[in-house]
Amino acid sequence: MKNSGTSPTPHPLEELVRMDRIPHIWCPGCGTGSVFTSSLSAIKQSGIPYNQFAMVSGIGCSGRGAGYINIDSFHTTHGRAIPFATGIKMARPDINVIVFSGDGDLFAIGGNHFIHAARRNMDITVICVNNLTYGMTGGQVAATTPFRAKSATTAAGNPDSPFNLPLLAYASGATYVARWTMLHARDLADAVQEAILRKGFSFIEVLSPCPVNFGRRNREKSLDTLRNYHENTIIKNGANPAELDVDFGKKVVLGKFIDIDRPTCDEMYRKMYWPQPETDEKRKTG
Amino acid sequence: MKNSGTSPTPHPLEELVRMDRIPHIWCPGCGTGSVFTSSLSAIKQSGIPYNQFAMVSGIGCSGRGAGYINIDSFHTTHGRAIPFATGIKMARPDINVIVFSGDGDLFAIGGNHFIHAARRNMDITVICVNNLTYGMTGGQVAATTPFRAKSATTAAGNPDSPFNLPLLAYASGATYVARWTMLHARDLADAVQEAILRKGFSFIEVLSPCPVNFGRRNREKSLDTLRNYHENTIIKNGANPAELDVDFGKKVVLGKFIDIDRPTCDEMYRKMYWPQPETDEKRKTG
Amino acid sequence: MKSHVLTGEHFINGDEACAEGAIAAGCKFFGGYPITPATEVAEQMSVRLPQVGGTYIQMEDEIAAMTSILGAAWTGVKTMTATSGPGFSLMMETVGLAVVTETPCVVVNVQRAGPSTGLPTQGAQGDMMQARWGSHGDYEIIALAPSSPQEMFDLTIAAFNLSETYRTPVFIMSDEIVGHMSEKVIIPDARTIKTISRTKPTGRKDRFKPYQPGPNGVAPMPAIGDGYNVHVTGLTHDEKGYPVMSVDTQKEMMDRLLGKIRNNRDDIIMTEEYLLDDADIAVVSYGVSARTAYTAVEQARQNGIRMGLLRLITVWPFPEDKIRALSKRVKGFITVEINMGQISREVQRCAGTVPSYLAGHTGGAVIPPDDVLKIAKEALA
Amino acid sequence: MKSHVLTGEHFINGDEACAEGAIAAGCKFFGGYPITPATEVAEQMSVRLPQVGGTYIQMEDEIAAMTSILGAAWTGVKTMTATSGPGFSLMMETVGLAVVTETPCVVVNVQRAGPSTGLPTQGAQGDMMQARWGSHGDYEIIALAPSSPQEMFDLTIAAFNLSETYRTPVFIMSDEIVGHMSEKVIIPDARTIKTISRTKPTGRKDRFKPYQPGPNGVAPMPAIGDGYNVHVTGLTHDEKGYPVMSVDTQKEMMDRLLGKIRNNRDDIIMTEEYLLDDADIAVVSYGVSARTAYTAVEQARQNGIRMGLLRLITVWPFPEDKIRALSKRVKGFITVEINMGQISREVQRCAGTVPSYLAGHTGGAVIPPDDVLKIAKEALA
Amino acid sequence: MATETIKKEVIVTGFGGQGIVLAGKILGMAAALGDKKESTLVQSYGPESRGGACCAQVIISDRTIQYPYVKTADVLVCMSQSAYEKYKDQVRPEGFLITDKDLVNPDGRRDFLDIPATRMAEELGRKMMANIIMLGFVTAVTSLISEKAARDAVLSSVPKGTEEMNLKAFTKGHDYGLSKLKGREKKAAGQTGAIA
Amino acid sequence: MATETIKKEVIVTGFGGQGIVLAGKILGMAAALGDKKESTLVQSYGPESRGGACCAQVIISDRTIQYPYVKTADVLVCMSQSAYEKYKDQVRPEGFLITDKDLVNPDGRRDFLDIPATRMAEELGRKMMANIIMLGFVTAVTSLISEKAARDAVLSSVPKGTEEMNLKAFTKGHDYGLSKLKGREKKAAGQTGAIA
Amino acid sequence: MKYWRVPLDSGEIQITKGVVHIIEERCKGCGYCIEYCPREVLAFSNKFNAKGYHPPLVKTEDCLNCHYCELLCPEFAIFSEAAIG
Amino acid sequence: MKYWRVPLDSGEIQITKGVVHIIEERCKGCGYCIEYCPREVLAFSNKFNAKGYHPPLVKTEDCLNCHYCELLCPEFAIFSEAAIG
Ligand SMILES: Cc1ncc(C[n+]2csc(CCOP(=O)(O)OP(=O)(O)O)c2C)c(N)n1
Ligand SMILES: Cc1ncc(C[n+]2csc(CCOP(=O)(O)OP(=O)(O)O)c2C)c(N)n1
Ligand code: SF4
Ligand code: SF4
Ligand code: SF4
Ligand code: SF4
Ligand code: SF4
Ligand code: SF4
Ligand SMILES: [Mg+2]
Ligand SMILES: [Mg+2]
Repeated sequence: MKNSGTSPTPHPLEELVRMDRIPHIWCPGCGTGSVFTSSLSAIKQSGIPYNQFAMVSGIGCSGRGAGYINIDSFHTTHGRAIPFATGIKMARPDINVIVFSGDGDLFAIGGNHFIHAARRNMDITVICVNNLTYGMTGGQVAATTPFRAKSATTAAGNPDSPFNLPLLAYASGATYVARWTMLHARDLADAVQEAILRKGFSFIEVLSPCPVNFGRRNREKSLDTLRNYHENTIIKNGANPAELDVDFGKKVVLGKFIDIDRPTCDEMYRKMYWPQPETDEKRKTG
Repeated sequence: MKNSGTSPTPHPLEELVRMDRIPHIWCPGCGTGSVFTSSLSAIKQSGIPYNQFAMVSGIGCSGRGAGYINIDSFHTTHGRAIPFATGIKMARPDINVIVFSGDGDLFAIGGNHFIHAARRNMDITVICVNNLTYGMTGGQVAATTPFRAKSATTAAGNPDSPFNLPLLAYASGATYVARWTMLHARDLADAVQEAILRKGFSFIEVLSPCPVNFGRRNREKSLDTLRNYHENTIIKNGANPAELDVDFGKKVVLGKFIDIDRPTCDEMYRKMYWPQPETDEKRKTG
Repeated sequence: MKSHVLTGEHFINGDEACAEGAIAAGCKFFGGYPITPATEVAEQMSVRLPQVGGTYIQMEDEIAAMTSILGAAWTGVKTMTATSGPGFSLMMETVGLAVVTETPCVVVNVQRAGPSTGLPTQGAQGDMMQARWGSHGDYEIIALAPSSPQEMFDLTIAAFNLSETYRTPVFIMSDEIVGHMSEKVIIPDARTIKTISRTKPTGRKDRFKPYQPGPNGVAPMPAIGDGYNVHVTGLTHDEKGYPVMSVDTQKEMMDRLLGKIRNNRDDIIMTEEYLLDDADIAVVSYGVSARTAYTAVEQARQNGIRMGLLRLITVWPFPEDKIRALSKRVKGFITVEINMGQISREVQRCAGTVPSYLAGHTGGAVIPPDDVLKIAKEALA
Repeated sequence: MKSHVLTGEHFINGDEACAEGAIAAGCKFFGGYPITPATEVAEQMSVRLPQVGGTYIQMEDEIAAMTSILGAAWTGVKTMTATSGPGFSLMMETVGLAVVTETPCVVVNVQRAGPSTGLPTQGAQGDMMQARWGSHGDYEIIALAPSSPQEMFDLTIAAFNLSETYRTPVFIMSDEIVGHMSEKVIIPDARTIKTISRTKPTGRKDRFKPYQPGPNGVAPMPAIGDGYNVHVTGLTHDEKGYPVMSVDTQKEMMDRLLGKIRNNRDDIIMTEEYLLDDADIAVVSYGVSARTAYTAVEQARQNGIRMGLLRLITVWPFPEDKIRALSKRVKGFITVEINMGQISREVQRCAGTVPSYLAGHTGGAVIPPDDVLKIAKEALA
Repeated sequence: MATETIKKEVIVTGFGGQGIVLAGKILGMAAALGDKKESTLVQSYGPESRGGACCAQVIISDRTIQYPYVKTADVLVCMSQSAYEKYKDQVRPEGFLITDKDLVNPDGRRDFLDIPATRMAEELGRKMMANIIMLGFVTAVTSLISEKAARDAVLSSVPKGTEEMNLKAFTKGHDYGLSKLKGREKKAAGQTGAIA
Repeated sequence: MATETIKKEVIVTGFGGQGIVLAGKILGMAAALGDKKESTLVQSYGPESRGGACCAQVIISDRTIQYPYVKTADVLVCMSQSAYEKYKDQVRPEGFLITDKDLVNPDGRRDFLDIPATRMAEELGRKMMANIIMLGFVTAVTSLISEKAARDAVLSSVPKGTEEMNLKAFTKGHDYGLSKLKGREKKAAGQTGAIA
Repeated sequence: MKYWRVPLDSGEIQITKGVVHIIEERCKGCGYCIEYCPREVLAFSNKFNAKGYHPPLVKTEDCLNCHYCELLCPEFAIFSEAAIG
Repeated sequence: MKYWRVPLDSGEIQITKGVVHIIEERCKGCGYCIEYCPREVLAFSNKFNAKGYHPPLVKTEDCLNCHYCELLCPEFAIFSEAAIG
């Protein structure tokens, strides 16, 4: 007999999942679940106690992430995960704050918060599930939708060009910038872990299929998308951020692009504004 | 007798100024008036009829610009000059739309609109009066305030780092990016004229003193600031956008950094969505 | 030139009908941002506008969407956006700018159950007071409430006409149920559709004052490029459009702004009455809830209860006089609405000592007619 | 540890007093964005917070400012922001999130004359209805209206206490005049200042439900890091905090949210009465206008008119019962407020057939006492 | 049935992604545009794009329909077990229950008509046309809408390029329905084929 | 003046940037904290940071002040011509008008007291201390606040490091006021020096 | 092509022998685990789960406990453990 | 240092003779024109304008009509024209 298909022990990530909310809402073939799994795995591997984490999401399919992780988790308003996370971080610098949200959430309505948090080097980890569209509302054009791609509001193709997200992150001041696809599950988990363990604003873009609302309109089944991720990507750590456009016609560059040291917002604030040692004490009781 | 100090002919820009609103609200030594004058001069020199222009401002001292120019001009809400300009441009692509506003307006509350308009290569000219602070509300810290500089809300100095605006513009997709100071009045006028005459999203950052609310707190009289503009700047056209931090400790780099061709948002939209020649006709009567 | 109005009978949902109404009204610009359950308005406009030489642009958020339609409106075209609760909240600052700059535009709110993210796919009528009071400061607003896809079509045209007539933003306060409900929608021949466009100025350009009211209290409105060199500001301004920071100018401006709505209430307010003449109970309702109310009235009559319906097609400005008049002859008011008491408070305000009841709930579904009947029976007991 | 409360007598303006009140109440986090005439609250907090081990952060806009204080509130600290009309409008979506997630926080609106940019340096009370209805969907809110710098101090403490007691955002609806007015402010000894902090949960962590109400209808609130693994969402949620897209859950949640305010009105509502017992005319007012009203009452009495004052310290929830009770014995109500009729509509709603007048105007200055007297004379004529 | 107004109420229900709303839409459209009756369609669905519960309610009448919701249906169409469980009591005693044979396992407490619509669609190579097959079936076994109206409505509702395939699917379902009816008629002669 | 409550109303007015509000604030503070009276200060100003019209209104009383605005002042202090033009009629007949000698040219229709405060400040090398000089003058020539209260209020209102300089400015204004009063007393013996 | 992950991981992941567990009711049948298992251990089964999907089955004993399916699966429906012995 | 603009402009701007006009009532006395005139044509006057500022006066006839003061002045208070003759 082959190895059993049914499970005697629980899935190793169950301790980190609100199992009473599974199945999640993500469609069959949706990559969000994969990105989420890699992220949980990184949290587990980091060895940091779970109550020293908080996850914050905005609104969107990916934004449901916060609803499934079994740590303190916040499903906020559309686009506002980062300022919510900023509030947490500045009030409790010892908490590891992870933002898990979508491209629409973080870069359409939420773009301003992103660039400002990066500028301040806010010590949070931002994981962006980039499925090139607004999945949840049915696949309208996003700031990440490729030029000429079809969407629910660009029937004749997207007339605009998308952001190069790593470049934008870098230009805004992010001190850690990486891009993976959900297929690069282990690299992704490693990147998330690295981002958690370091200080500073860390941004990880994760390409991920939305077969239902993006793939369908662009004649791409989810396994086609994954094939793209496999065949038409190339890993170039330290690549020039200016050369990171997502264009599967050429190769899409993956890897860790930026990893620099710069004082974080909370560090500098404490340094410049809490000269008295006693205040650190106070904060704890505060 | 010396040349007369009183004026027999009107000031040559008066045709472009709502003279019934002069004196303007800008303080003695405020650079906004200088930036404004250079901009008007560029409009005049462009040779384009004045009714083919629209100026849009947000809220702030610089945002009052739209209130003084004698063309169709719009003083909108804080941070929203660019989406207002976008509406004008997309509905009337033949109008030259100039956004004249402040660093706080364009890059604090309005940052998201800026990066998206740049991404789309919206065919507008954005002139940012960067006085390193929120002048109008009394000099609070802005996203452009230098690290450690004093402000009304950072008595012990700014703990955060400012944006490198040309880099941000470039990373977002701007196709023309330049930086001058108000002292470089002629270069500035030339840049504005060039930006008006070309197609695409053009961004001109103009360093400008706010002696009252920034200078005062940082022990800098307006003539000190101008001396800085003179002595501690260096013109490097085509400089690497990543090396354009504003730090008068080192030299601040001025010049035209980016000037590339890329289809504009309205061009692409018409190309992809108005295949029928008749629609162009319709638009005119519409 | 061939008409782009889709004359004929269609079986479409309210959102789509709204978009067709906009096209029929001559809308040429839509600034959108997707949100359930209003997304279909944007999607339909993204397809239809290019066909009529118009422009659809999806902005980066609702604030930008709302702002873009103001900019576009000043080029002389009719403009629109559509959203739901969360986006409506975000638009509120810009709504104030639209009011104060007297910029015509139409804003559709396909309401879902709030507050906050709430029940995104389920209907409610919880933003009715927000429509009136959601932006800071005093102002008057026009808001229409369609009860069917056909009315989504008809009232969208009416909204554009009111907006152009009064140079003011007009809200279409729909709801998820009407927005997603499909019914037969009859689109008439384009030539029979009455559309109104803003008055353009005619006099000397150098003496023109963009806020000097015409006979109906509304100033003619030039377009960008017409050579009037207008200045437009959200600051308190005089008739020239120039900012003047004085209490007197504020009063002049506000009197004009409030007056053009208040003094034209008769033209703006649309209501429909059903069996009200002999009614003991006046049911007041609007939007999808009016369908409940209508059914309840029929059932009540079958039960021997003299109930009648006042359906508000225009919700804002609120038809105070109608309620005041009714309060002289009915024994009670029941407001049927999917919220915890919003328009019912207005009814109460105007009802004097006549009791005013609410048939409402917290949202996510329509009010069942039985609820109304039950309240009526109690009221008359 | 030395107290950081500045016990003693100060001559400071309302904005500064508000900041001192926040410090005295134990506020430890302020997310700010400058706007006239509220900027001084932020400026003062930027200086004072580091002195008490707190954090001031200036966010990129008001939406971010408001959102940041919610995030910070969930770390267990007391948080605050301050703004004026335009920023208040922008905060409205997030206010809904605060309400629904039951996140305590204090939002100060130092009102200026709107709508839109309006008269930025001049006072008004035009955002009162917005405070109640500005976010989409149904909700209840608490709003206090200070009439002096001393009350800016006192009511800021009260606002924090109410906010912590009821796990809800509380608004301080001030105005430019009170915000920029300087008067003597007495700050008592820290030990005599009553401050309330949210109840923390105690039971088993694995069985904890963050929205299971305690005796006063309010659930205990854990902090991030306490190990309760809470999930917090703006979607309709059950007591566990989990999203449940159902009409029943919506009703349960809303009943709890509305109930905790409605059922505790007696605890929340603060009013002050002056010469009301024998009054023919009840003047209703709040904030700076109450000072006009008070003066008018004195002048009226000198003129032999029996006028009394009901000053609303709590404006929301509105003290309906008080007005209803008064309507049984007065001949008329005059609401004094710097707007075109906001709270006066609420008075009218509860006044039955007793006439309700407005002594108001379009903003930019206080109401002169004479205006009130004139109306009173007309009302009694 | 002999009320003054003829009013038929239908519930179509299943998972998100099965085309439930489209089926309802075609039903309503056929009634309104083809058969010149009044009809309304309302829908309810969850936040999920796929797999959540989904329900379309159609009322067909010869006079204006005000209240658009169905309390108890004349026809209940179930395309998933969970939908069946949820709605099975919302059908009139004299009404009809129609199910996808492979996806729904009725509890047997009442009569029903079934069709393996999903399996038939898979056989056609178009799993997502199960709804159209079901529609053909419903058209055949009920008197809700006329066949011509139904076909016209299918034509104008499906994406360009897929018309033919969809009509084929419709026919499959319709044929299946007709033969099913025949079988029934045989079983219980005297009952009219049109069941609602 | 013999009303039951003693109430003094003051208007200080000039350009933005002249420190008008600070002068008002010190006045109010001196009354409230030093002289233990009730006082209120309200301000009005425009959007300009510099050069716009600016006005501070102070009421000093021995009982609670409700309505905080001044209709007609007991003391009107004008530091610019435009402010003078705007407010010149808002002073009581028996009240006093005080001006900056170089910046205001009164129309002569009433008596006034003036001091070249700006010029004196320029002489001190601190143009922005004209307001404090004016305050010293006002303290000397009116009975609004006591000198000690005024000096204490100056001390706690001005930026750290500038206390001494400001006190010096105050003294200059105060001395000027005292000598001015003396001159007046000589001219019109019998009138008390304290004018409001 | 199926083995593309192996070179990347082989340095890091010790080649051990594993047993893969499938929690069938959670599976939504995306096929990712099947397609990308470096050892082609998995295949679609014929059975339907309650949601109507075909969960994978284990067709060979070659699982090397690389956990890749575990990380990739969007549904927490599959994971591997070291084989005992 | 005063002449720093000259090299930059000298290529473009024809060296002509100019006359500079000052609209004194508009001046807010920032001194920019005075400080940065490449020919040091200007100086502060002693008189006050109505706003209380000292407008510049023309102290030499060296104006080369470079328009720089015109562009730099924030107040539209100064401009140059070609000298006639
Ligand atoms: C203020 C506001 N505007 C719009 C929406 C509607 N909305 C919900 S999710 C979403 C887009 C989400 O896109 P993305 O972040 O890319 O997530 P995805 O669904 O693609 O994972 C939008 C526009 C909303 N909830 N709130
Ligand atoms: C929504 C909103 N928030 C805040 C303000 C207050 N405000 C007015 S101007 C301004 C800052 C302007 O800064 P900037 O754009 O740099 O212009 P500057 O005054 O420095 O020229 C702010 C915050 C406002 N008017 N509206
Ligand atoms: S709609 Fe797209 S993004 Fe959303 S769950 Fe489905 S596949 Fe994923
Ligand atoms: S405050 Fe600053 S920016 Fe504003 S006008 Fe004065 S100097 Fe210029
Ligand atoms: S762990 Fe999973 S992916 Fe790796 S070999 Fe075993 S079955 Fe394949
Ligand atoms: S990856 Fe998970 S959901 Fe997909 S087929 Fe394998 S077990 Fe099923
Ligand atoms: S134009 Fe002006 S700057 Fe140039 S030389 Fe003449 S005075 Fe000097
Ligand atoms: S630049 Fe203009 S404002 Fe400044 S001193 Fe010269 S003329 Fe006066
Ligand atoms: Mg997305
Ligand atoms: Mg600025």
